[in-house]
Amino acid sequence: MTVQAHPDSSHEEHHPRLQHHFETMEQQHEASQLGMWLFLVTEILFFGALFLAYAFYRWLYYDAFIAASHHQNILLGGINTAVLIFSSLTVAMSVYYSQTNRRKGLIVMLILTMVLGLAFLGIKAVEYHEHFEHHLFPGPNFQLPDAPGLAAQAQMFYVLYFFMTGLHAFHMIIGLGIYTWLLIRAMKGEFSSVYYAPIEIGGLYWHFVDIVWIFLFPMLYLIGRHY
Amino acid sequence: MTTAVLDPNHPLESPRKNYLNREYGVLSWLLTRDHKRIAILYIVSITLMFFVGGLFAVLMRLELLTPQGDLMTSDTYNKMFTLHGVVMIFFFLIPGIPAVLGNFLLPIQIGAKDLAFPRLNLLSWYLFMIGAIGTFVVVMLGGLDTGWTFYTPYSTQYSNTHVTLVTLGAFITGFSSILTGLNFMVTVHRMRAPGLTWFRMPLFIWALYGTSIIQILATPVLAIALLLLAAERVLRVGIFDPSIGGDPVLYQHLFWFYSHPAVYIMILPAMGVVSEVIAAFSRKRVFGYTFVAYSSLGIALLGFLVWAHHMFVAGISVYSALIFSFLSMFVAVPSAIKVFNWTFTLYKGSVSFQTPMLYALGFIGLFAIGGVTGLFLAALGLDIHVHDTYFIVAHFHYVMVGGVVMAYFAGIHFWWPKITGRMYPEWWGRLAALIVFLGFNLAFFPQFLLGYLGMPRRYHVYVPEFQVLNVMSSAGASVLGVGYLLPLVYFIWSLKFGPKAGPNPWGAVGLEWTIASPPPTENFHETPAVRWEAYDYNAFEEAQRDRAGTP
Amino acid sequence: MEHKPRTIEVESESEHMHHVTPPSLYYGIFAALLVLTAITVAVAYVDLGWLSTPIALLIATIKATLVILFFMHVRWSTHLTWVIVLGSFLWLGVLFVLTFSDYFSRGLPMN
Amino acid sequence: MFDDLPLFPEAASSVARDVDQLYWFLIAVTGAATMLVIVLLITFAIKYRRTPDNEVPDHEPENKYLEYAWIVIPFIVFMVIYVWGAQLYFRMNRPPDDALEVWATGKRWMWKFQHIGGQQEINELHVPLGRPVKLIMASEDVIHSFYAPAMRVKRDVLPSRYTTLWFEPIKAGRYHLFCAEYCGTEHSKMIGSVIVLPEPEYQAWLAGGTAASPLEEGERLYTALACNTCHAAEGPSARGPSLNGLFGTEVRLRSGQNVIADENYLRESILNPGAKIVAGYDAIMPSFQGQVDEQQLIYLLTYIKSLGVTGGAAGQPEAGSTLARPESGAAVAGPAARAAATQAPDTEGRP
Ligand code: HEA
Ligand code: HEA
Ligand code: HEC
Ligand code: CUA
Ligand SMILES: [Cu+2]
Repeated sequence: MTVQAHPDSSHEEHHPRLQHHFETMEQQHEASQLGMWLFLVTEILFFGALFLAYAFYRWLYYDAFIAASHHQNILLGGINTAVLIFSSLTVAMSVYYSQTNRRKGLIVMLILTMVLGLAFLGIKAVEYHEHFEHHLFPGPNFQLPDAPGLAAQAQMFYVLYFFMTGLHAFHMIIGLGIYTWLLIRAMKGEFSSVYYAPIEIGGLYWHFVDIVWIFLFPMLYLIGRHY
Repeated sequence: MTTAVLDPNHPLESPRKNYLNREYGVLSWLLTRDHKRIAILYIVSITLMFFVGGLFAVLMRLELLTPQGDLMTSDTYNKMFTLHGVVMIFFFLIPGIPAVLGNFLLPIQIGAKDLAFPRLNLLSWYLFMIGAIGTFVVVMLGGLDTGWTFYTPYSTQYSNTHVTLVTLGAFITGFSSILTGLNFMVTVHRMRAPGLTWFRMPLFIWALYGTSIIQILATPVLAIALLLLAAERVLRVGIFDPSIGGDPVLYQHLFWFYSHPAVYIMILPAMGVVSEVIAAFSRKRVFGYTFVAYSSLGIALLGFLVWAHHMFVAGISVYSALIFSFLSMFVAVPSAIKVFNWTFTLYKGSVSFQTPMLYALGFIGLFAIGGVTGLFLAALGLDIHVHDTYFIVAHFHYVMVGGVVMAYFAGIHFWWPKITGRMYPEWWGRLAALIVFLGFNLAFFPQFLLGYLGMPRRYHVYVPEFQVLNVMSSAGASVLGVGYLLPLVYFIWSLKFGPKAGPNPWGAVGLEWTIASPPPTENFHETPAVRWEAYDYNAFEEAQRDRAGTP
Repeated sequence: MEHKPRTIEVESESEHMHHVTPPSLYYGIFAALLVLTAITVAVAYVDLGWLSTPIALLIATIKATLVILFFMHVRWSTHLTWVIVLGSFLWLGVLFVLTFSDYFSRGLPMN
Repeated sequence: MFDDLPLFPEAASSVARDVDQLYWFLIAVTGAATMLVIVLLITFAIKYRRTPDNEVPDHEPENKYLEYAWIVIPFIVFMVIYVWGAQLYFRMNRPPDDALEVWATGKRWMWKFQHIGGQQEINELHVPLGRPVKLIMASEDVIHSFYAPAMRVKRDVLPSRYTTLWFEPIKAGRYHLFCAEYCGTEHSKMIGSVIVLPEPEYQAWLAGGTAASPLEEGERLYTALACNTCHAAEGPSARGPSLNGLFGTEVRLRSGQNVIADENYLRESILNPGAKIVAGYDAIMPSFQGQVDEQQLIYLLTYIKSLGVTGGAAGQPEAGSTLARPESGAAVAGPAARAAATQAPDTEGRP
């Protein structure tokens, strides 16, 4: 392994993955890591603005939001939370396996992650289907039979619900795309303990999407529901 | 512009290969990852956008010559100012200095071979172009009439123009902006040359760094606001819709959370350019370097705390207005720091008056006027009267046209020899600078008077007593237009006929002046070491002599 | 370029910047996250009055912090990463606080 | 020459002079600062222009004290500006208790005004000289903005709730009224006049013609829309809370919050009843969104505000403003009745 050479020596042999404008692998790795973090900053504010809208309307239309959230399926939401947490574990392990040069482990973890991601989307689709059946999709057909007086503002809840979970699901789909690409490269054996930045920053992205859900779950399913 | 450069029959007679003549063919440009070539791509597209936006302005000013609104229908006029605003802001001024000058210079000024993510950089340009082309398509399809602010519920429920398309275009362009900022920030953090500590960096880099912070933190909020808007328009129900209890003012909060900081996305790089130019043409370190550097960060961060000063009469709470007005006063302080420090840079300097310097001096004066009128607006009791009148229009053209565009011109003239290897004709340059300055003031000073008199903005017809001032303004705009066309002509002329420029035509300090004009593709043959403080003329000259002496 | 498994110790010597987190820690965090999820669901069925929302959000914040610190390795990252992470949440806070400064003070008396 | 080139707007309201004072102050202070900068720039530029013996100047050390000076001094100036502007704004946002209330509705592209005595006007607003006027405004469609430059007042008119604005005319005459928030095709033609009349002429104008009194209209609507089936006009009823004496009091909501029952609360209760539920009641009230327009809302609100006021309103927290209403109403009750048969006043304004 070339890494055995002194790491901060600039005379290090050129790794094939070192781009021309960087001096060392170290510098390249740090740059992509920093880049990903900055991207996540934009994501935080992206979702954050939606959270603001949610917080605002929830504060304004408290009763309606409570009534609306009673139509959420805690079981499915809870399972999905567990699924995502599990996928975060596999992602973390994929970083570990690439750091320790264990290709098989890496590939297994990447596949597991994708399977879990798909499971999440599947369950989400079931939930969406339920909502459509119950006329909870915002628009002219929206109904809230148990509290018709609250229907208008409950619709606000569902606009936010579909927007937030939809955007989240969209991020999952992008994540699946990224993981497919990582998987292909991993199978080609491109990653090693010297070069695993793509695995790591892909992982950062996935964890972030997971964190968004960690907040969405209580906000959209749980709070204020006590039976 | 590129064609002349590209033309294989007229290569720039540079002794060596440089980034311009290294490869030929359209694809070598469209697929390039060289930050310098990407900068050229931006120059071309942004210049185009500027003249398109300018064309809309000219048509508006023609219409406003008479009070009756007889040149075009009111719908057409409404589309004019909307497209003028959208094109100028999202497609010219926000990308302007960072994407052109920043792209070209940032890696060179910090001694790097390229930006950290060259492919991302190219992607930014493509995203920008997608947004721009989308906007052109909208123009073809019949335009947009919401004003550049897209206020709901007009934009979501009433306008029957192509709001969805434009918001999506602006959304995509927003990502271009985010990625540029991200790229710059990583580059500054991770790729500075040895010896280039933070407080040895040129002030332009500080300014771009501040700009990047804003781009990263603010743009996503606009993105989400526009997405919500588009969704509401498509689904016909959304979170700003009053009929389900939505609050249109919430949209304004989200919009201005971005759009106020966005005005600093425009002005900060401009201030960076001016710092460079003032230093170069006074042959002096910028007075109070550290204060100027920190004030860039100060503007970037404080700029986030003032957004609701655009909403003083929109129905926000009185107490909230008090807070935002208070914070608006804070954000003016770092600007004041800069203005005074630039002024004192001239003190005991060695001042020469080439074109870039003329623009820079013009910038300081006009920005000061534009800036202090910002204080008028931030003063609550007064804003009630002047909000949404031509006073606002005058204020923001003073800071944006008198400020940012002036600085953009200063920068383009300053670095033109570096970018193209050619000098522009100095005499014409000075003449154009003079025309621009005079035309500008004639065009926009009367608007302050109009505004205080009470002429609302976005008015197609107006009451007759405002006519004289409007005619003055239109006359000024024509002069201004001539002033802008001149550089276009002589820059293109200079590509072929301009005298060749040496590596350091102005005798300025900075890494970009140590390499050939135009620079080679890899910028530096070997990583430079920086041994001088920013703008330290003596140490810089010594270092250059050393380098020449030890081949 | 043989990819042989190595021990963590050897790795952390050669790659001094990059921390390799032992899997046991990952498993621990995973378990903690699941437990916290269970708690937050359970708490949702108890009437805690006005406390229910803060508690749910507190648990979510703890979970997010665990993910950020350990799964995302911020615990072992540079100061710059800390600044970026904290800064972004701070800025989100600015958005919230100043926007609500409008809405919360709408009804205040003007005397 | 001076006739077609006005340089300063007329000052026709009590705050106009104060606004202008602030304006002149700002011009003086910022003008001085800007002039200082420009003069220094020009002086330095000429004095230290490049000469052969001044090619590269000496290194000039930084001067901390100078830096602090131009941080602190402008800041102090800014704070003065802030305090001045804030005080003015505060005053301009607090209508006097005895202000004459006028309802205003923005609609693409016209202004409608509803006087308390029943007079309606379009694109013209008649107000008495020397008496504070308070506009309660809402929009039927998009956001508009009521702007009377001579009064130095402006306020956005929203589709989602009422906003208010007040001014006290001090000079009789006819002044511009503009819509200052872009609202579509004819935004620039959504203009009109504010006409300030001395009290006698104003009274005469009031007598000139009127529609039905808003109070009566409101009462009629209240029964027509069957509000009274749930909210009996007198005393409590089983299904909905009594609205007697409601206006201006504090209402306790089911969510535990307390809100003041002002115009916006009443409006929301009718259009979006689910938004705020009164403690002890269920959300059974249907929404009247789309069934009542802005004009009818004005009638309903006028009626609801009057409920319970007649019998001993002295104890009400908003006594000042509630008492003012019957007074001004009384002043026009006669003429209103007299002119009931005459034409609607819309004919005055353009359609
Ligand atoms: C480049 C763009 C730019 C810049 C830099 C600024 C700078 C500032 N702007 Fe401006 N502004 C706009 C672009 C910009 N603005 C635009 C586009 C709009 C309209 C948007 C729309 O509605 O379409 C707008 C509107 C706008 C409003 C809303 C008005 C309204 O709609 O009612 C306000 C209100 O506070 C405001 C304030 C300020 C302030 C306080 C600054 C400060 O940052 C200025 C600070 C600078 C100085 C103060 C000058 C230098 C200092 C000195 C010379 C020191 C000496 C001075 C003294 C001691 C007094 N601006
Ligand atoms: C970067 C920003 C920028 C720039 C550079 C400009 C430049 C100019 N603007 Fe712009 N303006 C805005 C940003 C900008 N503006 C914004 C954001 C608004 C608000 C929009 C809204 O309300 O939504 C606005 C609104 C606005 C109005 C108010 C409209 C209204 O409210 O009704 C007016 C009116 O005079 C105006 C005039 C001008 C003029 C005369 C120029 C001049 O400086 C332009 C000079 C340039 C030229 C004259 C081009 C030269 C070219 C030719 C002459 C030939 C063209 C020919 C070919 C293409 C072949 N602008
Ligand atoms: C089906 C019965 C019903 C009808 C019809 C009805 N309301 Fe109500 N209204 C209620 C109930 C129940 C409440 C209390 C719960 C709530 O706030 O929604 C209420 C609350 C109100 C309130 C707030 C009262 C308070 O004490 O704060 C107002 C104002 C109001 N209604 C006005 C009207 C008007 C005006 C109409 C007719 C246009 C009307 N209502 C028609 C049932 C009704
Ligand atoms: Cu109504 Cu503009
Ligand atoms: Cu602003």
